[in-house]
Amino acid sequence: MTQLMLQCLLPILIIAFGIVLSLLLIAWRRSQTLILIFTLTIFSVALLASFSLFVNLASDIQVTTLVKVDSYGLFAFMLVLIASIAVSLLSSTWLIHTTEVHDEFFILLQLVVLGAGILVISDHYAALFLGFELLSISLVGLVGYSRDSEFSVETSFKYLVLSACASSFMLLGIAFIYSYSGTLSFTDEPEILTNISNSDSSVGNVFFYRVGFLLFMVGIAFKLSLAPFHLWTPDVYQGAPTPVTLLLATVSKIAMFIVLMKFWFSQAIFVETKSSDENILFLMSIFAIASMLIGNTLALKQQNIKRLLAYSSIAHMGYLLIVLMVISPHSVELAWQSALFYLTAYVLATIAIFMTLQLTQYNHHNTELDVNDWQGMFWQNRSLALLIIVAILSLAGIPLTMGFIGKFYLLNVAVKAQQWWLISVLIIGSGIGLVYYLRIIFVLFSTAIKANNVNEKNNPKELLPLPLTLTPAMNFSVVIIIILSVLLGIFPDLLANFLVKPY
Amino acid sequence: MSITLVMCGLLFGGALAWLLEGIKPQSARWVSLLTVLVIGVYFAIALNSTAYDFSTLQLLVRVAWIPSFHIEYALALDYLSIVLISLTLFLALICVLVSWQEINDKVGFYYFNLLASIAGIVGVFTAVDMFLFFFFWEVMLLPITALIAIWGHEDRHFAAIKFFIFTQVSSLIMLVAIIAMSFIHYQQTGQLSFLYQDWLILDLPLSLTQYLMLGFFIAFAVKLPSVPVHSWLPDAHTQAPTAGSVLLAGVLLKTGAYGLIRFVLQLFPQASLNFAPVAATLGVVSILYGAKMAFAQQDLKRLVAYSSISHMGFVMLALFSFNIIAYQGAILTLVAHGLSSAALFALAGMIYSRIHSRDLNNMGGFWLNTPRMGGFALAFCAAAFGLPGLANFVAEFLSLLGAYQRYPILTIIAAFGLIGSAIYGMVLFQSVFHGKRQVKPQAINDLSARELLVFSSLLTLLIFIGLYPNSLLDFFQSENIKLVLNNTAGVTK
Amino acid sequence: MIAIPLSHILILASTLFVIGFVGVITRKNTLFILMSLEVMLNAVGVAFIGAGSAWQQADGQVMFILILTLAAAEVALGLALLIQMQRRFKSLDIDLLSKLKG
Amino acid sequence: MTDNMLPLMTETVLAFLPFYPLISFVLLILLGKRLSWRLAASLSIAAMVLSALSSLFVISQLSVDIPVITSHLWTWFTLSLAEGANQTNQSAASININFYLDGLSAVMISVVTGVGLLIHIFAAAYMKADENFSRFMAYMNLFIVAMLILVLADNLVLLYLGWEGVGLCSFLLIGFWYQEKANVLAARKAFIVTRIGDTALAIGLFILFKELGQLTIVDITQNAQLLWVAGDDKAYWITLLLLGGAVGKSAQLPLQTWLPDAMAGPTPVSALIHAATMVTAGVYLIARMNGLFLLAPEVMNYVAWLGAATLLLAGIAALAQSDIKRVLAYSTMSQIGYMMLSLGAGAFSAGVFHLMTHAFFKALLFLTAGAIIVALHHQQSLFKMGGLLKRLPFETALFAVGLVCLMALPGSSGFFSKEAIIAQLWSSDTAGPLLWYCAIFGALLTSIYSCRLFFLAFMGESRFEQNLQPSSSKLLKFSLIALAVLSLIGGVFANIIEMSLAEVFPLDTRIVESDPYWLHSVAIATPFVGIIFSWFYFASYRSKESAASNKNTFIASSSGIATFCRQGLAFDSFYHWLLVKPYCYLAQLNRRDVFDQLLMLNAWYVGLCHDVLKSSQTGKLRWYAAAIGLATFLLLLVLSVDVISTEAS
Repeated sequence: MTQLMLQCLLPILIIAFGIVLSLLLIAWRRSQTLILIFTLTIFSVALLASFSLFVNLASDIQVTTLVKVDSYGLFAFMLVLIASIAVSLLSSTWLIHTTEVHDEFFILLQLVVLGAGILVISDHYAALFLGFELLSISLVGLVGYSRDSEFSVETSFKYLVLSACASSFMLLGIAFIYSYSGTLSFTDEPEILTNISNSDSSVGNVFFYRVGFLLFMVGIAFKLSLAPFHLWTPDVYQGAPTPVTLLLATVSKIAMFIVLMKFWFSQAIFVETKSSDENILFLMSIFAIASMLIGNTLALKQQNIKRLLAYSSIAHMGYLLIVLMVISPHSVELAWQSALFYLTAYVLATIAIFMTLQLTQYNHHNTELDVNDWQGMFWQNRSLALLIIVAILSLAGIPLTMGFIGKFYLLNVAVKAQQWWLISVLIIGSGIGLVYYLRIIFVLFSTAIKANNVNEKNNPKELLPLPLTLTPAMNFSVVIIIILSVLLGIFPDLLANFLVKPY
Repeated sequence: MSITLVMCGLLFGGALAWLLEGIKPQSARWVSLLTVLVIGVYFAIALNSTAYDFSTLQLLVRVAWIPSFHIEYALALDYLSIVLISLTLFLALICVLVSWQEINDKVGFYYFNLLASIAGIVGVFTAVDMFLFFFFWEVMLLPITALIAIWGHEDRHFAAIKFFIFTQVSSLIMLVAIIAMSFIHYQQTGQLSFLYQDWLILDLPLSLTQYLMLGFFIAFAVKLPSVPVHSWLPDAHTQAPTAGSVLLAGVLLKTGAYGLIRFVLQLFPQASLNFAPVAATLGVVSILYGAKMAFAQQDLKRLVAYSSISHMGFVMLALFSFNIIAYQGAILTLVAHGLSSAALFALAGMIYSRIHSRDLNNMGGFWLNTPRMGGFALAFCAAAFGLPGLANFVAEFLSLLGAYQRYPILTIIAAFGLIGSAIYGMVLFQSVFHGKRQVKPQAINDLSARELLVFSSLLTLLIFIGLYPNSLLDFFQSENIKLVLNNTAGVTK
Repeated sequence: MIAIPLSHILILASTLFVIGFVGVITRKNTLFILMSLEVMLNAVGVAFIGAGSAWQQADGQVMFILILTLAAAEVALGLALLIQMQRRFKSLDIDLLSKLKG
Repeated sequence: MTDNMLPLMTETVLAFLPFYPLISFVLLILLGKRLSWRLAASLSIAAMVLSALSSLFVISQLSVDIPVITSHLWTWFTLSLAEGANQTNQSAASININFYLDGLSAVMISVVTGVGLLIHIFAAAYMKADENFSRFMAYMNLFIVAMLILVLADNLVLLYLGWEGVGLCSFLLIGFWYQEKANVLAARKAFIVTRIGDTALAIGLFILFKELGQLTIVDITQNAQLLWVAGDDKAYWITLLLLGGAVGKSAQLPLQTWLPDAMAGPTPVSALIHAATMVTAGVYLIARMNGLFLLAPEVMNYVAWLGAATLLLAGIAALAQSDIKRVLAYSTMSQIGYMMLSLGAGAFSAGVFHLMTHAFFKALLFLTAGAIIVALHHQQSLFKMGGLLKRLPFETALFAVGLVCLMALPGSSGFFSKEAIIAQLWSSDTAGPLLWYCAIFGALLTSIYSCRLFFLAFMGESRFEQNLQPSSSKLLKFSLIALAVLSLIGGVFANIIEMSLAEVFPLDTRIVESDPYWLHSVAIATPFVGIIFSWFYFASYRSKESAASNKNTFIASSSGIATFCRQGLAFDSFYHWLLVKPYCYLAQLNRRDVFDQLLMLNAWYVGLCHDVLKSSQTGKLRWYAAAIGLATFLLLLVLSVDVISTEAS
């Protein structure tokens, strides 16, 4: 364990240390503000640490066999941290209004971040497994955090049981892969290639590898809520407190996707024959196509915003899978770049929408926010409405926003890999997606009263549940997100250059 | 000569109008009127004072934009784009004027959207970096969709979504083609490039270009629109506010034709030549089908919308005839249809503002009270069915005359569109202005001075171009067009 | 020692896994679901150990230990939720938890 | 004035000739109702006078030395040609706004401006009471503009401009009283039916241009005669299409149905547009393109046959009409049939001459009928008239003059022109004896329906009980008398016209076979036969006694044949069922746009998928878990199937 290695692990260590300190802090004094500030500090420090590491990182650094720190992972971790900061800020506004004990929330949050951190740098199934479970188990706690909610038990139970199921599938998959290859590391030269003299005839059967791969993907797909393992997503999204949903939608997805990419691009060497290669690619395209179509279709007529976002996230993960279709080694960098850019756009947009959701939800005093509850927001609260519009356009992949550039990257990858089927489905999916995205935007502009009751025009109160005032800080962050989304949408190189490895 | 300035000016004017809305709603109108006027004058002056020879594409700006993809901010002009931009700016003026009294709600934001879409359209007509082109192509949709969705009629959301999805899906297909082209450039030269001029010199294998051409073609055919992907248009036109319809019919459809001319035909000469029979047939089907559908409509705006489909069929047929006469006819059709359909939509808007209905059954006998409007309406209907002396006639005549050189049978079938257009033109004019007064006995006001200004300026242009089309055609007789056509003709030999 | 072929171990593990999984989807009682999950996890453990021994590495066993911890954590959470559920619904029927849908 | 100045001046006068009425039109439209009757009338008539004087002047400049006067206004547009696309090897063809005056157009402009002027004068008086008087006069002026452009055009595109322009004016004027549904429909029908012909004409132009690279009439004729021999396929198709245009405009079979309905317009309109000028545009077109038509003898033959068929059909239909204007309308059709027949027979100048005389007397007939109708409080039914001989002697006299010309009784202008036509039929290559018989039979029909009309309207007992309101306007009378004089003495123009047209039409080089000696006598005798026959056959119409006994018997016969004839041999309903109904049905059927529905089917389908998928979100945990297992199993199958197949190979 050299000093360099320790440096590389610094962001993770900060978080881990922060958790211990937080526990001590709670023991010392239970104060929500205090723990919030502390958590934010921890995250910010970790963010700074990872940023400086990111900037100074000269090459990939293998820290033991378990983890490998590279710039992509670090960038993803920064995204995770940004999302987590957003989550902590949002949860503070929510927690004030609940009767719960708040402090553990932040501990759990930090644990989630720690899990995500381990995931994004993991280079070994064991590390992956650890990070995965750290993430899942803490999330189970968070998902059902508001005990007074009628859905808390149901949500946590669903998440717990299904997530445990999924991890079992994944573990079995890892076991199969291990039995084929003889190593648990992603990057190590597999035993199968070095130690052929193994007496066991069944060892090295490629069928094991395939089954293992499939089972492994079940676990990952569950976490990424890829169709057909998406069924839990809307229920948990809806039942969980809004900040936790944001966590689910961003942190857990980023971490899982990054680890999937790491696994994928290192496992590619396992693939011996062209036919088996196509076999697994085919499996991945099934995931991608099913997700794009099913996600968008399910969102089509959905009224509940959280469920709608759940469905739309399914579709987005489907789009994102396209980057895995890269076969030629020199396109891998493009794939990473595309994935990270797309994820950034997705995270920014998701944060924006959940932020608005949390603010308006609190204003509404109910948890079930319908699309129609945002009616006419554009005329009431322009900055917030603009935020939603930019976010939605970004999700829909319309120019002027980051989402478009993200989609442009994906299409670049797809065209390069000549995945015409995926491209067609992506186009169809985007088309379907526009229906519900535009519906949300139009609702913001709509001035008609819900029941089309024109006579009650002189009663604006019924129409407008949201003349809500934002704190300056909120306003500031709203503007920042808007500017960021549009700026990076017009000058993507500001970010893209950043993503290219400096070495 | 700065096109960027034109676009920024429009955007700035729009933003100003939006800002002023809060202070004094009325000012938004004047600000946008002034903006369009100033920009128009600037454009005219700038054109006259440049030394460029616009008979070929002149690169005006070229700045690196997204270096990682070698995407550039590159704008260029030639006569085609100049004519279309002039049309756009002129119609922008018309749009501002027709919305003068129609829009009373959120005036500032309305004008912002209007001017922003104009700016986007100007961008489309000038961008030569294909990514930039696509960028503008998409961006111009947003404000137009907003116009439909916010200030439209009863079914506006549906129409706006339909409009957006049609164009978006088709343009994504184009985006794929664009990306593929840039990769081909990469394969051939070792560098990505989205620049149109770079693409022109690529040596493309035919097997590939067929598909690439189709990618572009679909996007433009949807925008044009051509049967069978036309069906967004009637809805969008019907539901849009008047200015929106004017904008859609007058300019937006032209971007499709522009794309066909500039990109499909010139980037993929051989492929489009192979595809030409299909495209020409689509054009003919559009002509006849549009005319037939127009006849069947009860909704005034829908009728005009379908007539646009019919007219754009002429463009499609003409463009894929690879003939200089037809090519001139197509360009002239763009201008003429821009003016005449804008006028008809403005007419529909004016009628709607008077009787709050678009249903032809609720109209009739308007001549009694509104002889002036009737006179103009007659002239514009006459333009729509191609009365000689008005611009549309020369346009259609040239299109068909040229098309006949290549597709005799198709052209003869297309000529039946002339009968169809007469039928719907008559139905349109007569059911509004002839017959007994259907509804309310109270008098309907005749044209106001503002409306008179709108109509007379449109009619003057229509007549001028109709009697002296050489004023436009002279720009399109120069060598570069011959070059284009030879380019395509050369492939045949 | 007659080596048991790896494939046999994996088949055994898979069978166990399927048994556990079938338990999860057929049992209505929440407690049994948790138990079935345990079965699934242990089946994975068998597979790991078998694979580890086939490759003559310790990795499989390490993984098994990690799985054990996971199982413990999961059961702890599960039981906590079970108590909640019992309090709120006075029942352990998992099908009661189907308010969120559509 | 020096000699050099004169041609220039002539050209200038020619250039401005059609545009005086345009100025008047613009002024009338702009000022509208603000103009008093007097001002509006004088404005429009003054414009006509200017045009008429100009045409007199330019015609007077035509001579054997100067057979053609042209006047270049500006270049309309230029058609660039691909190299080698045609046989004439030029690079571009200019389509100019050029006026071209030769003998033929001289005849036409003199008819248009002369008769037009008289009708304008009549109309000024006739429409005085109408509140939209100035609009009416404006349309009339506009019509004259279009018509003059039509006949003066030096190229076919400009001709087409005039051609469409007159169609539009016809539409406007038929629908002038726009509040009546019948008028509106008649206007629409007129426009659309003629538009069908116009389309054929347009297609003809396309072919012409492709083959010759020319649209200027003179060049076309020259090139065509250079390049093609008689019977050429291209010439056949081109002329056939031109003929299509002509039959539309001239209300010949099979596009004749619009004309009777067009009578819904004010009577001056019927006189000017639907009798004297516009409907003869088809005749003019064929005469103008004679060089081309001569290259297609088959089409000439069709022209003749179409003319003959229309002639007979219209004659028969006229026999059964009850509306005085409709009788005249069918009569117009039938007379134009004569002209067509004549053109088809190669007797171009005879046809054109008949065009002119017909313009005179048919205008007279219509205008007089108009005067009568006004006097009868807008009663148009013949069966409600009767005995007008005594009550309206002036009108009767004029009408009788018109009818005499129509029947071509010796001495009248109609006699000269019609005899000239009939005389040339027998020995024509493209016509022949059979058509001669048709023409004779047509003449017989003409005299019979003329007599029937006369008896019903003017003789017998008066069946119109109210007081008459004959107009006493001097303008009206002046124009009527002028037309009557022209009708009577029109025959004297025969030689002038023959001369002036000699340059335009090829000389008749046929060896005149010895026609049977009785031809002439039969032709001359025919109208008298008809008169005598009618005298007895329609005796009841003219006798006062029988009418007095049963007043109500004079209703239109409702027998099948009579109805059939009255409806113009049921062409209307035939077309209605053949074309209009299916088109409307198709339009109705597909109002929702089948393509749209197909596309929206996708939307519906996605919606359905949404519902299906949504039902999978049951909220039941055990189902979710089972779904994971199921999906895994299925994916496993997918994988293993593939594995097996690869292993097998």
